[in-house]
Amino acid sequence: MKKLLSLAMAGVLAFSVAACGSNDTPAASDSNAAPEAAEAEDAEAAAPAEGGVLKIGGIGPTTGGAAVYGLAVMNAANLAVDEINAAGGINGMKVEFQFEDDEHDAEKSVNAYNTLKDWGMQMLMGTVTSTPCTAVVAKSAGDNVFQLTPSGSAVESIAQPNAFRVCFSDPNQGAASAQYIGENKIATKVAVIYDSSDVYSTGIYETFAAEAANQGIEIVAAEAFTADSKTDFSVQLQKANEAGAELVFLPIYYTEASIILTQASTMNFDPKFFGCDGLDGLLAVENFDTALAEGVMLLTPFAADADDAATKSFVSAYQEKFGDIPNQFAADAYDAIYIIKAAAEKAGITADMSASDICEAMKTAMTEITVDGLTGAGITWSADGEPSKDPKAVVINNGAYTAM
Amino acid sequence: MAVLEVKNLGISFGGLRAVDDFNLEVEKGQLYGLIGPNGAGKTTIFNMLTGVYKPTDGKILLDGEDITGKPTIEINKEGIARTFQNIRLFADLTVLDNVKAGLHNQKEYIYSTLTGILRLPRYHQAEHAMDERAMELLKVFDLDGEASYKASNLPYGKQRKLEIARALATNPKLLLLDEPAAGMNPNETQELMDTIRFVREEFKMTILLIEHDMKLVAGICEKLTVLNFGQVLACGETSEVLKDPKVITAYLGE
Amino acid sequence: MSFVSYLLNGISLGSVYAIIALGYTMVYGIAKMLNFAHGDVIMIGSYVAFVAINSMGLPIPVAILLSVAACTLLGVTIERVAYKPLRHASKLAVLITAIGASYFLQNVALLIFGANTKSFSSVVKMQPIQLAGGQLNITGETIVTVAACIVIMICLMAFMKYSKAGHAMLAVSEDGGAAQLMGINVNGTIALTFAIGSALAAIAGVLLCSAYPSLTPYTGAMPGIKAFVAAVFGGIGSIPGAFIGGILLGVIEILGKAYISSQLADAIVFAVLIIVLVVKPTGLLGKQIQEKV
Amino acid sequence: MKKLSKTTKSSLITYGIVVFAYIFCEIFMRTGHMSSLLKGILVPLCVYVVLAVSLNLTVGILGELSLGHAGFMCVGAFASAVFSKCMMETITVPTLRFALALLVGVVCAGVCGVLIGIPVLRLRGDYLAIVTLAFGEIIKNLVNVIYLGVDSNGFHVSMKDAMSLQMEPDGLVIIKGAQGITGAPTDSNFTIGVVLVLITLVVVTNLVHSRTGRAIMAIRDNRIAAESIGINITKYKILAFSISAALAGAAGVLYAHNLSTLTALPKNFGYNMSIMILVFVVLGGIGSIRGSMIAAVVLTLLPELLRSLNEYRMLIYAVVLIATMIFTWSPSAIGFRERYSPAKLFHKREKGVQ
Repeated sequence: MKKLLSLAMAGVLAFSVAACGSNDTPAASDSNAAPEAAEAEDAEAAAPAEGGVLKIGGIGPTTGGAAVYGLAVMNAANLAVDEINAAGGINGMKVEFQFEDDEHDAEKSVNAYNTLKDWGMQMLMGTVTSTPCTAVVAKSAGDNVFQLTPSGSAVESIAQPNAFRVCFSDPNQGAASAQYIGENKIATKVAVIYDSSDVYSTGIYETFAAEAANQGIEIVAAEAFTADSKTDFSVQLQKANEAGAELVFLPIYYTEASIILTQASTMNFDPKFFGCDGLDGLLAVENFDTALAEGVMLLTPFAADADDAATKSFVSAYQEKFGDIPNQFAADAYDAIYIIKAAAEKAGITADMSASDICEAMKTAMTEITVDGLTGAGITWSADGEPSKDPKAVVINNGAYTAM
Repeated sequence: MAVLEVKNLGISFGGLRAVDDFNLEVEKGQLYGLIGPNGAGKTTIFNMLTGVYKPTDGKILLDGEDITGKPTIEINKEGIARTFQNIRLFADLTVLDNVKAGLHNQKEYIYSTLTGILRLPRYHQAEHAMDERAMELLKVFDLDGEASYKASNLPYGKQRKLEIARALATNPKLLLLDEPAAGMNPNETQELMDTIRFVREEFKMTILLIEHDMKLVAGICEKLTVLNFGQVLACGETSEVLKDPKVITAYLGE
Repeated sequence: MSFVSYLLNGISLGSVYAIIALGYTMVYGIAKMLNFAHGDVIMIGSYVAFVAINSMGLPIPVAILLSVAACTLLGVTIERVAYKPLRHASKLAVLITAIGASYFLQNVALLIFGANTKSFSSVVKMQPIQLAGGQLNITGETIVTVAACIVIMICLMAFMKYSKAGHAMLAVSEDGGAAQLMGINVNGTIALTFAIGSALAAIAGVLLCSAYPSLTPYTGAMPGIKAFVAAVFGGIGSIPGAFIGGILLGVIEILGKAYISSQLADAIVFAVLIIVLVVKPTGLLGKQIQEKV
Repeated sequence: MKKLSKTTKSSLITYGIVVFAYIFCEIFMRTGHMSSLLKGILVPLCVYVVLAVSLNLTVGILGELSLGHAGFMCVGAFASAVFSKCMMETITVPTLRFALALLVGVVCAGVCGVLIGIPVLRLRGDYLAIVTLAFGEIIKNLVNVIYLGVDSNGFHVSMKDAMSLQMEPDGLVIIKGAQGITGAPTDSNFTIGVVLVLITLVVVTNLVHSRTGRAIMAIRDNRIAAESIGINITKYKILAFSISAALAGAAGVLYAHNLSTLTALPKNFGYNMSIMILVFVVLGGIGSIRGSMIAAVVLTLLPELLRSLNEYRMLIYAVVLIATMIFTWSPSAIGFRERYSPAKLFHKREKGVQ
C-alpha cells in the first residue's frame, strides 16, 4: 500500500512539475520574473486573434451546498462573454473566460485563483460568495490583479483597492431595508429570521437591527437558524407570531424562504414578509406554489420578469441555453462582464498589458464609468469599490414582481 | 506466611450466586492448582483476585494486605499478574514490545512522556535496560529468536508462553495462570510443565493455576482446591484430593 | 399552549428523523456499518418521486412505488459494488467507502438535476387538524409520517420476529460467521437488509420533502446525519430505539430552539446526545455488551 | 537490537522525504518553475499532513475512531487568530508572533482534548465516534455564535450579536460570529509549515516508540490485558487523545494564519473536514505515519489536478475514493496484488522467513 501511495505521489509530483514547467505564468507571476519576457510570451499567445485575447477568470462554487449560486454566475458570465465575442469583443480583443470551482471554501478559492493565474488570467470576475472572496481579495491585491465580484457582499470582500463589486453590500442592504420599512410605514413590529451560520445573513441582520432603532421599528423577535438545522422553521415562525410581529424580515436565501413561507401558511401565520436580494429566485423555484409568496416584498436589483428589453433578452437567452430562469446572481454576473467591458474600453485595455497594468487602468476607469445593467440603471462606483445604485423594492403580485 | 489469603469470598450476578464462601491460602513459593468442572467459577475467582469483578463479600489479602475490590491496575502494582484463558496478547506489537509493555510500571524503567518525545538521555538508558531485561525474560521461554515478530504471528503454544513472560515482566509476587495448557498437544504440555517449574525456581514465584489437564495438575501442583457450582468441594495435597471420591464424582458424574 | 404547539412541531420533525433512522438502524444492526450514503439515497428517492409526479405526471401512489423501486435497486447496487468487496476488511475502510458513495450520489444528482432548488409538492392531501380553536395545528404530513413510522416499525419488528428472513437477519447480526455455518446465505441476507433499508429511505425521502418542501442535491445530507444521531440516541441496531430516538431528537431540537437559543439548536441536540451516551453508553434501548474476561 | 535500528531507519526515511520535498519545492520556487497553484497550496498541504498524522495517533495508535478532529483544529485556529489579531500591533516580528500564537492554539486545543476526552473515552467503537462527531459540531456551532470584542475597557463577549457587545467606539470586534475573524496577520509560510510537519512527525514517531506509545498501543490491542499488567487505561487514552488534539490545534494555527479570513463553515471545520482527514488516515494505512502523510498530499492535490474535468471533478474524486478503498482493502484485490506485485519479487525471501 505504501508503495502504491509513493508511486501515486511521484506521479502527482511529476505531473505538477511538468504542468508548471510548461506554462510559466505570464501575468502576475513572481516579482522577480522578468516583465519583458512575460509580456513577450503574452503577446505571442495572443497573436492568433486580431486584437489579441483577454483572459478573464471566474471563481465560485459549482459543487457543494452553494453550487446553485456559483453555477448561475458561471452560466450567465459565459452567456455575456459569448455575446461580447459575437459582437466583436472588447477593444477588438476576444474574451476568454474560465471558471473555477471553489466549493464555497476560502482555501479552495485561493487554489482556484492560483489555477487561474497559471492559466494566464488578466482580470478576475469573482468570487461568488463572501468569505472566499475576502480570502481571494487579499491574494489578488498582493498580485495587483483587478477583481470584480458579482455577489460577494460582505464589507471585507472588497476591502482592497483592486476590488469592486456589482451587488449591494450587506450593511447597505440591511440599512436600506430598515429605512424602506420605516419610511413607508410598512410595519413597526418586526421579527427577523436569519441564518446565524452565514456571513451574508448575519451581516444584513446586524445592520438592519442597528438601523431599525433609528427608524422607530421594534424588533420583537430575532430568531436564528444554522446551516445544520434548516429543515424546520416552525419555532421561529411561532415565536414571531407570538411576539405579535406584523412583518417578518428574511435576510436569507430563497431555498430556506420557500420552506418558511410554506410553514407559515400551514400554521395560519400571515404577516408581511420582507427580504433582500437573496430572496430573488423564489418564484423560479421549480414547482413552487407562487400563491405562498403573494405579498412578499423584497429589495432586489433584478427582476427576471421585468419588462425592459435587456432583461427580456437576457432571461430568454439564459433559459434557452441552460433551462432555468436566471436569478439575481446570474444577473449580477452578466452585468459584471459588461461592466468589465465598459471599464476596459474606457481604460483602453489591450491584450498585451500585464495584469498589474490592467489593474491600475481599470481601477481608475471603474470610478469614471456609468453602466446601465440588469441590476440597476446608471450604476457608478466609488474608489472603495462600492456600487451606487438604487435598490428596487418590489412586491410579489399574482406570481410576478411589481414595483412598489 | 501465606502470600495469598482469601476469606469467605463470594459474588452474585443478579440472583445467581457464582462463587460462595471461597477460602484459599497459598504459601510463598507454592504451586497451587484450582480445578473444577466447566462453569464451576474458577475464572470468576481469578477475576475477583485481579479486580476485574468486585466481590460481593469476603476478603482478599496479599501478603497480609487487604486488596479486596481494588482496581485491576492497583492489584497488579501490588503484585498479582495473570494470563488469560483466551489468549490476550497485544497482537500488533512485537514479541519484545509485549514484554516491554509488561515492564511498564517497573521503577527502574520509568520515564516521562516528554522524555520519550524529546529522546532525552534517560530515554535511551531506560529503553536499553528494558530491552535487556525483556530479552532475558524471552530467553527463559525460548522466545528470544522471535523477539521482532508480531505477537499474532507466533504459533499458539508460544503465544501462551509469551503471555506468561509478559505477566512475569510486571514482577509479581503471585502469578495466576488461567488454563495455560489449553489447546496444547502432549509434547507442548510437557514442555510447559518444565517451564512453569523453572519459573517457580528461577523467580521464586508463587503460582496459582487453573487447569483441566489432570496430567499437568498432578505433575506440578503441590496443593489443590476443587471447585464445584461455586463452592469448595475439596482442598489439600494434590495426591489426596485427586483420590477423593467426591472429586471423582464431580468430574466423572455419578 | 405554545408549549404543546412546540411539542407537536417537535414530534412532526422527530417523526421524519425517526423514519430515516429506521433505515439506518436496520442496516447498522445487520451489516454493522455506518451507511453514510443513506441520507443521499433519501435525496435520490425524493428526486425520483419529484420527477415522476411533476415531469411524468404519474399519480402519487405510482410515483411513490417507483421511488421505492428505484431506491431499492440503488441500495442493493451500492451494497453490491461498494460494500460487498469489503465485507471482511477493516470497518474504517467500509466507512470511507460509504462516504465515497455519499459524495458520488450527491454529485450525480447535481449533474442530473442541477443545483437549483425544487419545490416538492406534498404527497399528503389530508387537511390539517385544528385543535383548541385553531391554536394548535396538526398537519396532515405529521399525522401521516407518525402513522407511517409506527406502521413501519411494527412491520419491521414483526418481520424480524416471525419471518424466516427476519430470523436470518438476527442470526447474521449476532454472528455472521456462525450464521454462515448454519447454512444462512449471509450475502443474500445483507443484500435484503439493504433493499429494505433503501426502500424505507425512499418513503422517508418522500415524507421528508412533503413536510419540508425544498429539494436540492444536499437535502439528504443533514437529515441523514441527524437521523444517524437519532439512531445512536435510541441505541443503534434497535428498531423501537430508532423510533424513540428520532422523536426525542426532534422534540429536543424544537424545544431547545424555542426555550434556550435558536442559534445553539445544534449544540443543544448534540450535548443531549453526549449526556445520554455518557450515562447510558449504548443509547436508550441499546444492548449492553459486557466483554467476557 | 536489529528491530530498533529498523524503526529508526523508517522514521529517518519519513523525515528525509519531508526535507527532500522541501528542498525540491524551494528550488523550483526560487527558480520560478513552480505554478502559482502549487505555490499557494504548499501551506495547506502542510496543514493536512499535520492533521492526518495527528489523527493517526487517535485512530491508528490509540485505535479509537474520531469524527471530530476538525473541532480541535477549529479551536486552535480561532484561539491563535484571536491572539494574533490582538497582538498585531504589540508584537511586530511575524515569526515570534506566530510561535506564540502556535503555543496558544496548541494549548487551547490540547485542553479541549482533555476536557472532551474524559467523557468520550469511556465509550467504545461507533458510540465513541458519534460523540466525537457531536463534540466537533458543538465546537463549530459555538464558534459560529461567539462575538468577541476588545476596547479600552477590556474584552467583551456575547453569544447574540455584535451590538450586544456594547463596546466603546474605539473598540475592535475580533470575532464576528459567523463572519468569523478577518484581517488576522498571515504569518505562516511554507518553511514554517514544513517545520511544523517535522515537529509533528518527530512528536508522533517518538511517542509511538516510547514507553507511553507502547502503553497506548497495548490498550488498543487488548484493553483487558493492558489493565492486567498495570497500564492506566484512562490516563493513556486521554494523553493520546489530547496530544492528537493539540497537534490538530497546531494545524489549525497554520490554517488560520495562511488566509486573511477565518470562518467556521461546515466545509472547513465541520464533520466533512473530520471525515476528510479520516480518509487520509485510512487511505494511507491505519497506523502508518508515512502513509498518512503521503495520502494527505495526494488527496489534497487530486481535486486540484482534476480541475480540467470541471463539473465531473468531484464525481471522479468520489469514484477514485471508492475504487482505492476496494483496491487496497478488499480481500480479493489484496490477493490479486500479491500475486502480481513487482515488489513481491524482491521481497520473496523476506516473506519466506516469517
